[in-house]
Amino acid sequence: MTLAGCLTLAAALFSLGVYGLLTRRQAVAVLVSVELMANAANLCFVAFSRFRGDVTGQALAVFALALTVAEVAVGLALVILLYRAHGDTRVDLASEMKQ
Amino acid sequence: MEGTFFMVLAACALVPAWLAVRGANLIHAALWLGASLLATAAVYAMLGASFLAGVQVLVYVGGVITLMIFGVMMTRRHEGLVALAESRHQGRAAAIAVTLFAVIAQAINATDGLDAPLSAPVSANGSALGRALVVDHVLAFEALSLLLLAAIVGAVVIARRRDPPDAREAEVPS
Amino acid sequence: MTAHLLSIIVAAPALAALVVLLLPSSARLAIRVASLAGALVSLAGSVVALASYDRHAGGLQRVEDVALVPSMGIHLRLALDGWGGPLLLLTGIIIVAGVAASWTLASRDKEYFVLLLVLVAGVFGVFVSQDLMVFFLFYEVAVLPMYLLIGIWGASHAVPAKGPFARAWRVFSVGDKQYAAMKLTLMLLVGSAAILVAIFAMYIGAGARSFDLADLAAAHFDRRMQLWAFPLVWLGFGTLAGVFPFHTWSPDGHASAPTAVSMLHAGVLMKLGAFGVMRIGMVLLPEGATAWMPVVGGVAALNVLYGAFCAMSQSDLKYIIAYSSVSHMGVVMLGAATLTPEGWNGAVFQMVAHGIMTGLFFSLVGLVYERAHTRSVPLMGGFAHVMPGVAAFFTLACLSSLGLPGTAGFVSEFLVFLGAWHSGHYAWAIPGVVGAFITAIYVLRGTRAIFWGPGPSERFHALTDARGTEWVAPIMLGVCLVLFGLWPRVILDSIDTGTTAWLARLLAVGGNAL
Amino acid sequence: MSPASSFALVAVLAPALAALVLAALPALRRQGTPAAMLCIAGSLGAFGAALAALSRLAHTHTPETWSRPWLQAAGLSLADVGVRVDGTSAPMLVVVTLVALCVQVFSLGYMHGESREAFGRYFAYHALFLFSMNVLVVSPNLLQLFAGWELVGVTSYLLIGFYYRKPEAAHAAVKAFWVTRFADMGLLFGLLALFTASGSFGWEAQLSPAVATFVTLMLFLAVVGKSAQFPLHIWLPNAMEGPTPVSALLHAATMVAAGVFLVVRAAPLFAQSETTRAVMLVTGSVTALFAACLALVQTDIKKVLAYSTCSQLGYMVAALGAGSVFGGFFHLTTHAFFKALLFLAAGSVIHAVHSNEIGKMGGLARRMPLTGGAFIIGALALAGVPGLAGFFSKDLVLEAVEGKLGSLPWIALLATAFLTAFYMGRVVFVAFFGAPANDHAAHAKEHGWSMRGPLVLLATLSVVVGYFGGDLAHLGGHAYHFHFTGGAALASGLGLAGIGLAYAVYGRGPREAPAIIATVDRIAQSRAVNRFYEFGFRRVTLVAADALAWIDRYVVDGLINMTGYVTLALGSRARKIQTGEAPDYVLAVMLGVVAMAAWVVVQ
Repeated sequence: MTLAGCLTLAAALFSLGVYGLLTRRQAVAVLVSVELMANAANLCFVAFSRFRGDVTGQALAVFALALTVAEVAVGLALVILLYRAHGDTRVDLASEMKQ
Repeated sequence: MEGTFFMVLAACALVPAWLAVRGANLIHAALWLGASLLATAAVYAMLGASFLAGVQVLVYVGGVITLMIFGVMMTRRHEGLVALAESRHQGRAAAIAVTLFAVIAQAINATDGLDAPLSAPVSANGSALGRALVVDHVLAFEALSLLLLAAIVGAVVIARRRDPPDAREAEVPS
Repeated sequence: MTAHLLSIIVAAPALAALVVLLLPSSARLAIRVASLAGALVSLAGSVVALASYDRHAGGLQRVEDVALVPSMGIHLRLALDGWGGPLLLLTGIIIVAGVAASWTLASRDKEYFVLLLVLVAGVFGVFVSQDLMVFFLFYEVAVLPMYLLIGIWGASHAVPAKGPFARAWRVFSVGDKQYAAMKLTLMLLVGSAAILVAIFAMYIGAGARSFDLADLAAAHFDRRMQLWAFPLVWLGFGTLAGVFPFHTWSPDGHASAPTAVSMLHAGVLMKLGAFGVMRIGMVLLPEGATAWMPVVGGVAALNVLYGAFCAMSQSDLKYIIAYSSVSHMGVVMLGAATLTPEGWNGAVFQMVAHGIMTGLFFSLVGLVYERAHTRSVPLMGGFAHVMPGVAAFFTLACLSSLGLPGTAGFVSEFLVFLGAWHSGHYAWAIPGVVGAFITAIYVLRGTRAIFWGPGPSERFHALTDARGTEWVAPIMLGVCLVLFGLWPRVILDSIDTGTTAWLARLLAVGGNAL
Repeated sequence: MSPASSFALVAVLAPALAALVLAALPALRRQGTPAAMLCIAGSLGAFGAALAALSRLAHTHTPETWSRPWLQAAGLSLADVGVRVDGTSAPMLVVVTLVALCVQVFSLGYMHGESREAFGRYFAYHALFLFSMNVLVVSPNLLQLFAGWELVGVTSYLLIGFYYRKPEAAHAAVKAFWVTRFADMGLLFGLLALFTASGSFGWEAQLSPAVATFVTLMLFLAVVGKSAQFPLHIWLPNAMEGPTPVSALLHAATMVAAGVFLVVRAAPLFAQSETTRAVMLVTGSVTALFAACLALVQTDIKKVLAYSTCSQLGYMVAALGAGSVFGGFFHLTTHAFFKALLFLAAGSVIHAVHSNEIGKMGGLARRMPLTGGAFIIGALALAGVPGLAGFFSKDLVLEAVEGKLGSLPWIALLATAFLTAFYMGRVVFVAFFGAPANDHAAHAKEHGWSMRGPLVLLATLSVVVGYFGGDLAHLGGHAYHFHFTGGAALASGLGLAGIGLAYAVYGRGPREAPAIIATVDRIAQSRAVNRFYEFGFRRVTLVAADALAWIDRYVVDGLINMTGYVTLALGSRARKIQTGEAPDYVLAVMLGVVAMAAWVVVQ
């Protein structure tokens, strides 16, 4: 098990997240993709923490986790709002700013 | 042995991730995400971050995924659990994702000294992490707690059902 | 108390603005009294500052220095120099007259007075700052409130254009106050951007981590840098001074602005531009200035004639005055471009003279417009019969505008032409003199059309002469116009002190580079 | 400060004070009569001070100057203001203040019918005029002279436009101002060149020939405008729209003479340029003859006198061009008195007859003996009848011109003398003799003493002032002694012949104009010179102004507006990138991330 392996895994997860982000239209699905990407970033933190022998990376990962939770909470609230406004949760419906 | 185990875990993380971003059923997608996150938690544990692994399981798999499933259930009728018309920009997205991965992989490859086996874990218990959190980075910690509070209040405010007059207004197509 | 005279002059309008802000908008009299008090304090301070300026010692006096950003060498450094005193006095006179002229304003008066006072605090600040960055900040403070003042309290389409100009009204929405405000602000901001580039170039070029004007003047800038930085300063500040071809904001802006704003803008703000070109561009960048002088002077001579001809063709009274400002600001730039003591004295004197004169013009136009509800000259006629006082003061302003001896306009124009001729630039002096003649044609034509002749027609029978506070602005400005014309040394002594010091150095440094 | 210059200063400041009080106290001005009294008191003070200064000068014979720095640059004084009392300014000061005083007293009666507000305004203008004229007269340098010059121009503008509700008066006022202002550009250029060459505005500088010619030609341009010389004479006839006393004061006696005064003042400069003097000689004689011809055919009594003034100013200019400074100055002095007299007498007649047309007068000598007598004395003096003031000065002019430039100017001036006598005779015979043309003329009567007194005084002076030529010359350091020569006999003979011819033609009542005069009339009606200027103004200047204004609005401002439109157009193009759909932004972000990462890797 090497740092390179961990990082490659993280890169793969992140790229999958990007793929999802770009293809998905459902708001919840978009959130899922974002979670994947955040998770990949966290993996990097932890891996580097181990690599450097320093606990700061883990601390950052904890913070990032907390941030993610906040993000999901707000994100889901927005999804509900979107649903109320449009009866659907496709993000491309939320295009009022275009006008 | 360890390498093989890592490979297995990596596969356990990637395959559910693929299913999560491709799956047509949103409930399933959320559950697959949970599976991927669990595998990642296992990697954390392998990397000696057992506390973080625990948090990952508790917060993510226990909390976030549940939230998501609730979210899906609240916003979709049963027949609509299947996500429709998810096939936009497949090729473009795939190209970008692959390029991104290739670029990063290339960067990892090109960097020396990453292939050495990782050293011993930093600390067996959570005391070092605890000190880092509430001693070294206490300011960030407090700020984050504030942020969480704000996010929760904000989420409540956003999702709250409006008062009747406003609600009526919202019904009127703009 | 007097040790901080300059701070008091600058702060008084700002404090008055604060007080007005705290007053309820229903307390209309209190708002006016507070504004007037702020303006009067500044005016009194300016008079004291000018009177107590030691003309023999010269240089910077009453220096006040507070470090603002020590790490970058930005200081709030105020000091009075030879030019500052007369220009402070001009600003003080115009703001008092402007507040008096706004006495009868009806809508949103609280906000109006706040903006007016903030603006004028910026103007005062510019004239006494000895730190380039602070100078620039004050400059922006002075320029930006204009947008709101014109956009909110301005007038749209007071005189719908006829003939070939109707098209411009339709296509460009010329004559609309939002258009005027936007055009003015955008053009001046583009100018500011150019100035800022030059300011940073000077700051870095001097290498002394100081924005102090004296330090920058002592620094020796690379000649190539000066050659590109000077046009930036010239056109940047010059936009506000109405330098051709960046003058077009001025007619539209002045025509749409309310009375006191026109007074302040044409009377004082345009001077900030010319002051900037001279005080920053020419004094700090001597080699660039000497190299570019042929262009500056040529454009200025063009300005004089061009503005005069354009004014002759207008039928809207405010446009006539606004184009005459373009023409007269050309005289300022012409004087500056001569690089002679006469020319520079004339340029600074013209700033004061034109400021007072155009303030008088706009205050009277405001009075006429308030009563007649039109600014279209062809519709008027015979007004002298119903408003003799206004007619008399208007004639006085006209006479100063055409450079009649005994009014301030003569002193400045004569000095400028003398400087131009003396420096051998006949090609500048001749358009200047001819421009003064053209001015005589259009101002007297305007006077005749408005005030003379039979009439007034039925619709103007109820017009009255100025009343009460409306007299304050015309009398104050008219008296100053004649006083400075008869005894120019009231301000010329002080101006000369500044000119002598800066010009000697400019010629010593820039002259070698020629 | 010496006594003479203090007196001169008082002469300047007394009317200034009156003007200031009248300007500062509108309430007093609107009272009418008190304002007039104040103004007359100022003039009286000025006249007294001028007399005192003159007598003081006659006593000491040393010019005195008092001055203070006025303008400065680089710590040095550029120009001073002050007073200078010498043989030129002191007599001129007396002439100006005396004529002004007479005119103001006369105006008390003449302007009586005006409203009180207009009455006060009229006298305020008069006080301002006297101040300006005195500033001009006593100036110690050409810059102050220029200041006074312009100020009298403005007062002239105000006074011509006094009846501002009359469109003709309004038109005449601006025309006068524009024409003189146009010419004043010359004075300005002359001053600029003079200062550049000599470093001062004094008139005693030694200049190189080219500069001297330029400076003096430029100064002379201003003289042409102010003294209504051909071809800038066009404003003077129009200026008769002003009240008649104003015409007497400004457009006959004092202001138009300022041009001549300028040449007298700057004589040391003019002495340095042969070319300029030749130009002056030609201009002066052409104007004299040309204006005299036009005077022949005028039917408006004031216009006859206006053209006569042009013509006489041509005399003075010709004398100066011929090098006789004193000749010009002497004629200026005598002309001031008899022309003021003529105008005031004409005013008295107009006031009685309510018309300017000589055809509507007739037989007035019997109805108004004093006015008629005064007018006839003035006419005789103007015609150069021996023994009257005009004879001496005119003779001096002719003597100076004789033999210059192939004697052509001399012949022109002699012809002018003949024509002058003829047209004055015409006016006298038509207006004052024969039968009254209408009821007004038949019932005309003399006015009060305020109008008669000045006539008597001026008539007396018109008779006697010619005999003071020697003293005047002595004051100015010139040599002059009258001796009756053949030229004088010829001139006075021509004058008498002119009067005789006038009697032959007009003496026995109105009759058809002779064919030659009708021809002149037709030429005058074409207003060729005026039409030339009108073309220049309407078809050239105004068209150029409209063209420039169009360019400003559509080309210069068009470029600015186009910048705005291009920005907006680019913006609305760029707006299409902003789809408002989140995935598109994500895509953009991702592309950016990939690009940046790739960049880092490639590096």
